[in-house]
Amino acid sequence: MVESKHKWKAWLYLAPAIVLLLIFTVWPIINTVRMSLLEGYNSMSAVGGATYSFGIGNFKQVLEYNYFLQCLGNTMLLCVLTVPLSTILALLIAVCLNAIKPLQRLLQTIFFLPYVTNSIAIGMVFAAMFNMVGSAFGGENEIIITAGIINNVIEFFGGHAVNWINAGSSYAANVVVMVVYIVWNALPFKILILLGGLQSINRQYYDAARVDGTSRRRVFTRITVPLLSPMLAYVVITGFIGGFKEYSSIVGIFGEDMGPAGAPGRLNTMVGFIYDSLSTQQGRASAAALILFGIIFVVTMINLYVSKKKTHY
Amino acid sequence: MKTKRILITALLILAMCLNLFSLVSCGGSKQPAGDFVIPEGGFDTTKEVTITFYHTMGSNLRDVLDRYIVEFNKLYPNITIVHEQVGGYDDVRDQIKTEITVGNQPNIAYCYPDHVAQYNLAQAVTTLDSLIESDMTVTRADGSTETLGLTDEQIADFIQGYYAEGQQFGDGKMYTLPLSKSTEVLYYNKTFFEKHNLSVPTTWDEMEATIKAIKEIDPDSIPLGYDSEGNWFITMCEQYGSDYTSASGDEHFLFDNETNHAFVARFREWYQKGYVTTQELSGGYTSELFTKAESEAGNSYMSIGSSAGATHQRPDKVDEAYPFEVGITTIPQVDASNPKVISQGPSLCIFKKADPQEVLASWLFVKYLTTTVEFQAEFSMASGYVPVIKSVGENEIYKEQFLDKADGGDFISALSAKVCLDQEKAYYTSPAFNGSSTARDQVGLLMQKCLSGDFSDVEAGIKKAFADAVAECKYQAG
Amino acid sequence: MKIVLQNLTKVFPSRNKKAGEEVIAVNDFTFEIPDGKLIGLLGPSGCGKSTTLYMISGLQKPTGGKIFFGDDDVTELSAENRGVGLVFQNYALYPHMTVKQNILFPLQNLRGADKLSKEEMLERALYAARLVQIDNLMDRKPSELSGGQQQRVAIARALVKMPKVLLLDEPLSNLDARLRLQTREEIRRIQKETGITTIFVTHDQEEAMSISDLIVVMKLGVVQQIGQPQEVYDDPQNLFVAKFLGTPPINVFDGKVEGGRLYIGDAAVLDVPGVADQEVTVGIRPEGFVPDENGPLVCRLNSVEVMGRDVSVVSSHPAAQTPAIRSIINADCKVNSGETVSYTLKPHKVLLFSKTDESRIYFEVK
Amino acid sequence: MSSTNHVTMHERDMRRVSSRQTVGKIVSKVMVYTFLILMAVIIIFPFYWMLISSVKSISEYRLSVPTLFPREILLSNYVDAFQQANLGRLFLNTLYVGLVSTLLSLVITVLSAFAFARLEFKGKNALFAALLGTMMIPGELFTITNYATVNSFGWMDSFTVLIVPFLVSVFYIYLLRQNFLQIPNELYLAAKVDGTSDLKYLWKVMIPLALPTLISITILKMMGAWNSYVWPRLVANDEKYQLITNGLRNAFTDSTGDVNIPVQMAAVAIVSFPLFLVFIFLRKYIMKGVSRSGIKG
Repeated sequence: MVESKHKWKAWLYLAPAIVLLLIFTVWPIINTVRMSLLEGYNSMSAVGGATYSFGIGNFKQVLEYNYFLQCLGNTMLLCVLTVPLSTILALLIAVCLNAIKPLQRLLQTIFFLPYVTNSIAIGMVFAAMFNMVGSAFGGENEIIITAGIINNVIEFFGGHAVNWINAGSSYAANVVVMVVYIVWNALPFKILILLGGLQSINRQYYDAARVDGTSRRRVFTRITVPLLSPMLAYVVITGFIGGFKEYSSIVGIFGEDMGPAGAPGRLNTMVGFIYDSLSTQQGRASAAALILFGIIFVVTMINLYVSKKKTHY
Repeated sequence: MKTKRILITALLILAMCLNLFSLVSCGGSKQPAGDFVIPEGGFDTTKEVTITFYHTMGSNLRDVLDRYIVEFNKLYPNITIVHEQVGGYDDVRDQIKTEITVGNQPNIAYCYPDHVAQYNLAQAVTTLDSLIESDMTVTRADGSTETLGLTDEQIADFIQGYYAEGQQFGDGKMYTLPLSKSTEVLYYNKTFFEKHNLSVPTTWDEMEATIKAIKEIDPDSIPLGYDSEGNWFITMCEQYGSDYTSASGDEHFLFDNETNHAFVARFREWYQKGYVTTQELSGGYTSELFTKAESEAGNSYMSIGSSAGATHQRPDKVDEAYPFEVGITTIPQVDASNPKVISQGPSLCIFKKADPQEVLASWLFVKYLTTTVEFQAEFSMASGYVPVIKSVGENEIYKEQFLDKADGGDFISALSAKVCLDQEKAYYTSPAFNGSSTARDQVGLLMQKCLSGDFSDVEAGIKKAFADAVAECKYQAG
Repeated sequence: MKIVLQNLTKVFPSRNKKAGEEVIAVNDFTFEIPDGKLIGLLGPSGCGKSTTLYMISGLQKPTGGKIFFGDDDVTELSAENRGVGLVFQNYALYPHMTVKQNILFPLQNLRGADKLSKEEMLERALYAARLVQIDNLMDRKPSELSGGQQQRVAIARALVKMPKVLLLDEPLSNLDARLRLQTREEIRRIQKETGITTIFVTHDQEEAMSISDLIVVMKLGVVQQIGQPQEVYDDPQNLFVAKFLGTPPINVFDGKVEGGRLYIGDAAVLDVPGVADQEVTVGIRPEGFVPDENGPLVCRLNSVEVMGRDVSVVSSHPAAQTPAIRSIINADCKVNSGETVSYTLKPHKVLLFSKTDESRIYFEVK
Repeated sequence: MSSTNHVTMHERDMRRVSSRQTVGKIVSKVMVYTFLILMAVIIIFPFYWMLISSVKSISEYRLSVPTLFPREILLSNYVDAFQQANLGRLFLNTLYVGLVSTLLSLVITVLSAFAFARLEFKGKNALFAALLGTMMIPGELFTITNYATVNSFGWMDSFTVLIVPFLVSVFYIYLLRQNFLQIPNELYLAAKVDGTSDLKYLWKVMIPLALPTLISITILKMMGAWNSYVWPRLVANDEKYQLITNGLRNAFTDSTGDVNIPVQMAAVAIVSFPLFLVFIFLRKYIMKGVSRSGIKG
């Protein structure tokens, strides 16, 4: 490796990164820990001269909040549903894309579109697709003026309009909409990574498999997936990290109330919980953020351990 | 040897963090405590001063503001006004709160009482009493003079309900001056009402009768659309005289009481029967339901919404004519003789600053905007909001070209302004304290939950919803 | 099972569309591979030997001609269904599977009538592993094995499903010299033991000649000659085949035939009855030189390399096409050190080729 | 090996196998294409809906039964979008911020990745894991603290505040380091032997080899600048420094808070188009960059 004489040069190359990281990453973390330990810290009152005692009051308040488990539950549910679903879909799409020649470039571009669209538009479009206009949905005096595009399609095929995200909609319907939205957003990056991974697999393994008379399904399960496993592990791990921080997608569909009319906060997530208290209770928001960091850290460690065992070579 | 070097660098980093820690943790410079003291020399017209103004004005309103800044600069050339549209009202609030933590908040800002209550935690807002009472004179560039403070006529000219809004922070001090106001009015399909000779309801009982009549005529309509659930709940509390919130005392959130349970249950029934809907519950704008053609399902014949949104409550012209004429009146009351109507719309607050000249310059500009009849007239006509001073009513441009032309079609904003001016005694203001904006949000959500929730036992459901709302308010207020 | 190639052709469109000329990788290759034989496909790189191999395996589709396994026309049949064993040049062992899993993998694909039970599969795998002597490495991962060991696993994997034909693509090119000899012998032994029709591709002529029953020499997609190694070595049909086979390579001279006698330079070196007078190219095998003071062929002596059993004499001659002429003479007949060395030639080691089309010119050897 | 009856049964097999195989091939091709086309439609529909909404008039957009094909095309929406949010100005700001921050961060990323790849010290992996850990913390917490820091530095309302805080992205250093690790060490030692300096070696050998990854990092970084919203709005409200998403958010709301969605959609389409072009041209590199970085976990 590098002789020790060059050691200080290496540190020199690292210097700009270290300095910037210290100021804009390490220090905010320290400050977050500081705020989380100041019981009831509120930045406005602090300016007004209020003083705070050190303690774990904030953490207690976060854990005792009656909707805390609901926020955690929602976050977990969304992660457990969207990460595997988007990974499997991305894998299937990547494999199919890799197997065709004509139209490959066009389809590849289409699948990357969500990545370049601004998140505002996406929220707007999905709302238009699922939103219903009318009154007393579900009741016998129900009046439906606009059922939303998805319901128009369902009715076209003879089904009955479903109340997806409006007043009186079921939790399951809300979750379905969120899963569709999150998966739709998560696909492009995952397809990109997996397609890249597929193309770096040596063609000869597939030739060998063909000569061995392997069926298409077994080629997929016994060769493609195992050889892609490092990429898959990476996509799943980053998927979970991103999934735990899900917030803007729920705001995109349900707005700041994080739930359909009449059931506010029903789909609130951990980051949503942090945001709620960020404007008034910075101490509590910091405590919640550190709790979330702890959870993500544990889940990622589990993921790393599992993937270490499962990933081949 | 290697580990030694790593240790040194680690210590170095830690040291750096500590001093940063001390610098920032005290949260920027302390705000000057206590009320504003006017320096002896008064406003120094020779010294250049720049003041920043955060608002939510769209491009059309910014043009009006710019024109009047030019006029203002003719009087005070040494004051430069920099103004920015930060976004919506909540964006202005959040931006200012973050800026207060480091002490570089703007000079003047659009605000609601709830916002000022939060700024007061940091004692960041200048109280205006000393400025209002000051009888110092200021000589302007064109040689004319004006008293620094507000003369008695100017104070009397303010619409009392709007002026009082600046004082309900629990200490009787004056924190804001109203800039332009709106309220909630009842829009109704005048053509339809006359055709079926329905009488326009003035009380909630009459409203129920009218709704039932309309339902018979057009069964698949939603007779009434009430835009904001929060306003509806708070207005009903005021009309019934039941408790909502209080700025002082240790118990702030008082809206969990029988009277409120009762009217919420009643309106739930209306909602379930398809008599009424709100913006959130309908999934769209109630004004859209109102402007829908009769033939379409789900149209409304009455819509309670902001007086400023009058133009949205008017149907698009169909081959050069409006399909129906829109009537506007005061919203239904519990007791018509003692009307209570909400007062909304932005006020202006002035933030404490180290340099008193900045505060004085800000005061002069705020005074200019709120007391200059021409500005109030033009701003109201452009924004659909209502002027805050009565004398605008006599101003000939505003009167002849606007109020007198009020009609249910092209000049609908004028009609809405007339209704607002006629009901000036009816305005109420809610107490403002740290947590009052949470209360406003929570009662809105409470209304949605009670109207649309599928409760097996309605009464228990409503009771629990109220309890949860109070608990949430207490938790959020911290 | 015999394999029949009928006018097999393969044309690759050239890389850049604009240029338009295509590359004819295999040109009208007809050959019947007898059952149970070990065939060496031999030729310089780019001569179409690997392409032929892949066409037989089904991984490449021929542009013309037919392939028969026994009497069945398999030209259109895809690789999956041909039941062929193929060993790749760099083995293509599945990196994430142990040796045992690699070998079992083809067996697990068998469907229908050929489906095997777990025990049968294991037993067959063990048989194949013992055959190539790697039964002690079953639980290792390919990355933990040496080149030779990986090579043998690849062979075991190809053999385990008892394919109709075994194809090897330059099996020895990645091995070091000593291992190459040893593995060559093992391929021979395994082929003999299993009796599977085997075709292997190599550019190393020594390797092909040493173990093949038949060799096929190819050049630019065209078959030059097919035959038993010794026969092709002794009786090359053209200059290319002669030059290609044999180490050290054949020595080539410009010569002419006049009146039944062959002249190199102006010395008459050999009687060649029955050959018309013409300019010829003369090929003399290194072992065709016999040192003799008054031998007809006189060359300038450069150096002498002692190799134990025999001696390699490096000399040069103005008429030679290559700067150095290498002859192998057995150690006990001395070469007098001096300026020149003169040889007499063993008639059956002298080969004549026509100057025009390099085809072989025969003459009776008394 | 091949007894006689085996052969005849064999022949029947062969014919049946070859017919089933061709049918199998066609069926699988059809299935692959239908699956891909179906997924493509699902992915592109919101994008299509955004485009047709951007050319509809407000009244048509608010029809109770939405029209799949706009009745009348209002290209004026695009003109309004451009003027109302003065996209030209915002576009230049975003481009400037995007380019400068990408270039600077590339320099820092390359140097850090090089150091990390070459440097050997005890706590290296632990430090690296800790840095990766920072990716797990929700960004919102950093915002309030960083706001105080940049204010104390006096960077408010400037391009510096939009660029400097996000120059270091640990993820890209990780991506590039993986790529550098694949370059054999002997190359480095050989270069050292014939006296090439670190920087020359970096420039001549490592960067060309890691070019695809560098390009994909550049593209991903540019897109980051395009979508960033919370921080720019907080620290750069002055119009001279506003970025695109600020403009998109509130340029189209009138005084009563009613948003003209078609014009907003038009603005989003205008903004997304350059990114789309960048992707099409550099798609090959992004693909290679991502796979070549060999994220072997």
